[in-house]
Amino acid sequence: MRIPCPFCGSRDSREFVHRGDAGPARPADGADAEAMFDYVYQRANPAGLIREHWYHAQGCRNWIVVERDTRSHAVSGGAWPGPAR
Amino acid sequence: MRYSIFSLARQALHRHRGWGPAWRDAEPAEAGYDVVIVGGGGHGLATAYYLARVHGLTRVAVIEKGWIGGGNAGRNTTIIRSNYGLPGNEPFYEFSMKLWEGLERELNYNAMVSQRGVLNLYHSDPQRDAYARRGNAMRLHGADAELLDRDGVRAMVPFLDFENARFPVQGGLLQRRGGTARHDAVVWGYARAASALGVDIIQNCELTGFLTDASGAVTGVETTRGPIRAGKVGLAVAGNSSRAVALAGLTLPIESHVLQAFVSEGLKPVIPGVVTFGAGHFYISQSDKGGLVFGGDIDGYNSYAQRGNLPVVEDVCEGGMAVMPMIGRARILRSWGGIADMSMDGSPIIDASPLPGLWLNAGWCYGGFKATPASGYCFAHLLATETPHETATAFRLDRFRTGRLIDEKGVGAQPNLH
Amino acid sequence: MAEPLILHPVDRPGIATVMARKGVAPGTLNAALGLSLPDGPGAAFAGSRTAIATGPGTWLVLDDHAGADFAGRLAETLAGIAAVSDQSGSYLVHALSGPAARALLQRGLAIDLHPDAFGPGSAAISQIAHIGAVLWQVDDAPTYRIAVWRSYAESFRHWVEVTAVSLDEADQGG
Amino acid sequence: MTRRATGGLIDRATPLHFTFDGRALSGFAGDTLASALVANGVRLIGRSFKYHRPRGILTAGSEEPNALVTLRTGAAAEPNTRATTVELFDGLAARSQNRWPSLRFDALAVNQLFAPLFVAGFYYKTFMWPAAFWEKLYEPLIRRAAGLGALSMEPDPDAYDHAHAFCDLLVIGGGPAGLAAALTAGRAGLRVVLANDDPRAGGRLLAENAVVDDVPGHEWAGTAIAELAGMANVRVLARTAVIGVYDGCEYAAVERVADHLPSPVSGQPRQRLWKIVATRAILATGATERPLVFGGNDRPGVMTASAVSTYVNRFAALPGRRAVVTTTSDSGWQTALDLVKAGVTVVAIVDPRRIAPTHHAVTTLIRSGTEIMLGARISDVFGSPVRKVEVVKSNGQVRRLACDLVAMAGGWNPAIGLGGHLGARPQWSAEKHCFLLDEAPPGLAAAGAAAGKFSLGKALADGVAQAVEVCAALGRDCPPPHFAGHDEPADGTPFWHNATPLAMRGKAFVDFQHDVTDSDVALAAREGFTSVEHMKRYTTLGMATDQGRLSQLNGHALLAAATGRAIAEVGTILSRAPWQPVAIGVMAGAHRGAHFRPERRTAGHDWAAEQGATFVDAGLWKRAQWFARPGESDWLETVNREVTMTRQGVGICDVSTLGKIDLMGPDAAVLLDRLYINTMSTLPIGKARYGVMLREDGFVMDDGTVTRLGDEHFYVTTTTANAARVMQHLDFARQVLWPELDVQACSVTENWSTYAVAGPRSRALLAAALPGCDVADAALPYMAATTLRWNGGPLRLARLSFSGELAYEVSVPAQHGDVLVRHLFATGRAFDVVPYGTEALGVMRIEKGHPAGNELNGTTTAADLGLGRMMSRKKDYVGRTMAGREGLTDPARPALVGLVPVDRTSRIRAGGHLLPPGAAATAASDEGYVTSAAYSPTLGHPIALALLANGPSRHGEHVIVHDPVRGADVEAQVCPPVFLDPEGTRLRG
Repeated sequence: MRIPCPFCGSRDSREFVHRGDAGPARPADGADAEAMFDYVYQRANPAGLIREHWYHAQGCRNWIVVERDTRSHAVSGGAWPGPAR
Repeated sequence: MRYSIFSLARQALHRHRGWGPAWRDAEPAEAGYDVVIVGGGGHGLATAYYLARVHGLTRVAVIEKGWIGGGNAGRNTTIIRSNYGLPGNEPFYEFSMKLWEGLERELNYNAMVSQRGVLNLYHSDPQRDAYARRGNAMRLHGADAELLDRDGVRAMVPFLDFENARFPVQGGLLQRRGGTARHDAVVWGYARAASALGVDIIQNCELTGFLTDASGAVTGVETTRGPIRAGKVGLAVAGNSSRAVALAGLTLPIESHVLQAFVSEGLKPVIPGVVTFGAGHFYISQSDKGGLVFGGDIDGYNSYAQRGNLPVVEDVCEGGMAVMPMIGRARILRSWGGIADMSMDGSPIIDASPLPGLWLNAGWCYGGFKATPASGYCFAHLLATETPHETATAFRLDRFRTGRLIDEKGVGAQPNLH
Repeated sequence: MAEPLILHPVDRPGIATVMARKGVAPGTLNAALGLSLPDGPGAAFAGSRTAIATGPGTWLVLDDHAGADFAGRLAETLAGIAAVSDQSGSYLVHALSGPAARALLQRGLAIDLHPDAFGPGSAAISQIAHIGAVLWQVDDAPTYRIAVWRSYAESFRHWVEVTAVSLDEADQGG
Repeated sequence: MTRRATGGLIDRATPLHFTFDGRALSGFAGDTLASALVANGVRLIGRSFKYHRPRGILTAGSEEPNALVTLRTGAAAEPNTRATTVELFDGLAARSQNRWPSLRFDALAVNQLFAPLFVAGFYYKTFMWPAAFWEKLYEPLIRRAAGLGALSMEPDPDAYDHAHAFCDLLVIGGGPAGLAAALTAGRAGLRVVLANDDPRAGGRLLAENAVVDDVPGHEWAGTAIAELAGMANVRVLARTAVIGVYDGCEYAAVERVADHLPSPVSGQPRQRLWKIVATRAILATGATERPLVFGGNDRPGVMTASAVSTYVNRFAALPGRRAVVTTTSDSGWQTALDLVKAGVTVVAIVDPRRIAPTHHAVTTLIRSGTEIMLGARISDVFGSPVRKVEVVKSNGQVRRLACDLVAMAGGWNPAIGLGGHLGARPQWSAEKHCFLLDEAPPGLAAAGAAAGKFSLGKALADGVAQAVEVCAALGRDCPPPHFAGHDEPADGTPFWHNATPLAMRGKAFVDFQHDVTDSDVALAAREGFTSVEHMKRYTTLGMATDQGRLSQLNGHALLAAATGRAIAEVGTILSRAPWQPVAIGVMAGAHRGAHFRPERRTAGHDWAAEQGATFVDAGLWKRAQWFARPGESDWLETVNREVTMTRQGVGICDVSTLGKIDLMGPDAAVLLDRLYINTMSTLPIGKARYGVMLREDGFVMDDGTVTRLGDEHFYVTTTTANAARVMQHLDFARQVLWPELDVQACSVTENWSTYAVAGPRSRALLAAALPGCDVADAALPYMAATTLRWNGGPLRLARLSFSGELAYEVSVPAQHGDVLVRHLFATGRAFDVVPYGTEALGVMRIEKGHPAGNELNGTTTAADLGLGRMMSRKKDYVGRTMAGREGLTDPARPALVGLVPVDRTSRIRAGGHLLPPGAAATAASDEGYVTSAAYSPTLGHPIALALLANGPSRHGEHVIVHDPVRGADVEAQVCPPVFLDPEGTRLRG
């Protein structure tokens, strides 16, 4: 599998660490335990498109967001997390 | 017809024309069922069998989207063991081991349960101590465990790389009662025995939704073969747990990951039992047909594709060559991938769901095969009595909320690390 | 005919990681560094100095003739616009050149080194034989420079030696 | 000898000698082992899997199920090697397998007598009583009888390597379609890789008397491959089989670098794994001929027709003198013609079709005396090797024909296995009577026979067309070349089964290697195994080394017939990687033995080695474990000495492997406060603080120190084991969680060589070693840090203590690490300094009750480790909320305590469980476990750290350390985890 790193370009997936669902945002300071429970444990696991965090550990050491189809492994895009830098 | 050498011989005289189907290929019953189990794998069929045999429930159906045993039950490396360290896990897996030990007589089906031992190699002092801790826990739970030193390992598996290894073998944790079982036979054996007790096995019947009543309680399933009413619905769909509960609007603390496995061409017997490498990702056994059956780590990304990628193939083979370089000229014949429902602490869930009428058997990660008998037994117990079986009390869904986790590896809520 | 493969360590007295402060454009650093920093993956050369882009807003800056405390002096120069970490001890830099250099690297590197895809001034951070490596191309010989973490240097050298022996005629042309 | 006097693509000038089962034989360069055996008249090659039936050569390709041999000898022995794929080399030694005592007389052939019992799935129905007999009797018997070849049990003596390639177009297969495609794309300037399994390009052109562009096909192929080899933009990989398709257009291919040689050239690998990333790929793997299912179809002397043609034409080897050809496809007639031309008597051609093809072969065959039997079929074969066949003619008349060769042509299966690797199911083509790729992996398209274009002319044209399409897609101008090939008749009508009643004939095999017969398929269907997957698993059909390439479709057609379904409805089974069996060694490549993983060495490694250090693995790092001195009897004596000398004088330990991170920027302090449970923003410049960070789920992730080097510069250390994980966590925090923070971070683990200098005389040593540096307590108190110049670079000095002694950590850039350690020891000689290793380090930290790896095991909370007080209540930090869950705050959780054996001579071992005295050794009594244990030379007795339920409230109580896997129980007293100097007077000294 090739992962499109927004900085390094298309790279072998073995350079990356996968973290999973990039959807949920960490609850703000003071949020209740239930919100944090959802953030930590209730992560999306769709059969289809998912936006997920990958870490280019053996490359530019950046976290990126990759859009991928979990049924076909087809990767449709790599981007920086959050607002554009 | 009862299976035995005598019936086999009798049939041989008649060119085996007398054998009927091993199980009835049933149609959904209009009247519905007391319990519908979703998932015709080992766990689902075992659940149905024990519902019928132990609890006397015979209005039971198992629905399967494809052919029974086509998911993880037919895509694993057939290892059975009860070498767990934590009190939430060990009684359950030891119960499973005891059920394996009597399974063939119970089912009248030879599932080739073969207790040739499971040996986990260790390569460092801390790893030795961790295995000692685990072995001691196993002994406290009545299971067998032995801690071997290097010489003890050498006596068992002299062909390991003891001289030139990057991470030399120091010893191993051995469970002699561990071993393998013929995975397909387990499925067929449970199917045949359940069918004989009146359970309906309905293949090519995919879950598409849930029937609910006004209160939101689940009263049956929608399927590709129409609605089927049920007093209770039990899910035993392994890697597809998240997809199944999503039909009811639920989310589980589970991610689906692909685990690859490999088999070599047939070879004369060399590997005595199961051997796992402790300084890399590699485990191996040898089937009765002679194939080296081996695997390693999960690919590490969410997947429903039932196949993996090259990095893991290389990683597994590197592990194999590191620990037993005499397999270098053996050829890989075939690989496959199964979808493991990796839970957030690496341990399973056998519990009620938040929806009345819907019950869960999920989160088996990549170790569900060895659990098959006890998983069926305990899920049947839960479905029939609505109380957890005594060996499965820790497998609660709410443990992620309460923090009463069962994390054998201690890696936390990152499923691909378990 | 040129030697098919030459590998030698490069003495690099000065190596530092330069990380732009948030919101600081790469060009802002050019004057202070005395070279034009690549804004994407790549290498820039100026005199004794080389800058390799290792990520957005991050460069590995090497200087053949840096005096003592290269990183400390860079930090002063770049105060307020970039953070600087001394990496003089972190890397051993190897020069690899010759017609077979490309073939050798492709034994371990999953990055396309074909001249159409990777030429002088190209750079990449990747791994070779389980060893993290920063690699850039210097000229068309081709000559590559490869920086690996110091602790891995023995294993890297071993891999290069074993692999170099395994090269065959088809590999000589790169 | 059955070698033809002339012809063939063998080099008669290069004779080669080889042995089969010890018998000396000879062949020529260009032969395969199989062709050489054919040429030597060897017809019995192996024994089958279950019935141990005698078997010969069935095919001429990698799909061969019968002619499996053990190639080479000693450690280089390769079991299950297909004789059809082995290039002959001088000195080759091959042995038959799965037979005892000899190939000709195999004792286990007795299994055939039990064949009525040994039907599909028989073992599921028996061997259940008595229970203990399975492992003791039945299973060992089955295991011994099963398997095929045997491993040598010696380490693989050869090397393997890996290589990467990138291209616009990967052409898989060097037959006519593949060559046409590669030429087209190569001339258009695309970067092309052509992977050809065969050592020689041409595919079917080598086996057939075909003509392309008015020259013999093999000559055309030779010219084509020479042209390709001359193109700078084309890489030709001969002897290279593509074995897997993976995501991202990645293809795995295995090049057999040295398999055709007696042994690899020195330094060269035996095989190489190519990992090819190809924008597009053309699957030009041709087609595999189907056997026909009739009684005795497995007997030595029965071959596929295409194999017969291959042996006759390519290798000039005659597999028989009197042949019967049975065919359902036009190509079988061509084989008959090839035989006649080679001087073989073709007794009859038996074609179940009622109309002869419009083939130029027909007249020649009639003229040569061949009996044309249309509408007929073979019902049985006799002899081993073949002596005669029984034919049922269209009028029902039964004829027996004497012959020594049966060529069978059952039609063609496109070799599309690779196309299914990403999960796409092939679709049945009613027109072509085969499965074809409907959808293929992204970027891949089939061409030629693999796409059902079976005639030579169509295959060549299709290769061009597919390459033109690729060029167009990649924006490359491409004038399509034309390669002229004959469109020979290529029709066929499948004839799946000769339904002669079983009683009238011998077994009819569907899967040859696994001995699956037509009646096994029927039995499986009767027993309800009607899914193709169930049938495969129940009968083992398609699980042999050809992965069903020969057997599957015949089996599925039989299943369809037995269950009254169409083949399209029954479907087929997906091929899975590897497409051909591939050695485990080549997939592992160079990373084996001592080089399984790289080694990491600290800058002080060589110095430590000179001091006689024993090294231990810590992840990839090599760390000095201890430094034995002459006369010391065991490691414990050494470690005790190192501890004692450090505690009484001064010792130095290399701690360079700790993870180190530079954290800089205006918001660095803010970030640290969010990552650590305690507050770091209040840390003054020049001061260090111990810190603990949690995972977001509330459990401890790691611990370490944070030193503030400047207002906006912090230096963070982690444990050796967690260095990478913490860096990743920190990057996640600053890049994903709080990207608004202005923080820069990078790992400097490698940059700093760090030595712990510990013991009461450490200050004096450093004062001497670093003249001009004020190391007095007032200038550098406990937890203070400073930077000075040394040896032309920076030197960081921090007053930190893991040992509990007055201690410092001295760091310099790693290029000076070796110099520094030598300097410290040279200076330290006057202070009787001792080097100490990780073992002594561990003893001292246990004496001080510091948690380390065994306690930071991912299941402990800060409170479990006695660090609950550090958890700030004034700020949010990662893990705070989840750490408040009831399961993590339960006071009954096992928490850190010390243990001392009641009998001070008893040893406590880590991993022992804790039970109340007198309690039964059951899980119900389990109260915790020992995490770390050591002998304390300082205290003169063993000590241990443990996690014990309600531990902190139980100091003074006794527990039993239960360790049945290693020995007897030990009674121990619970105590605080800090065994030494709990007030910290020493470290503040």
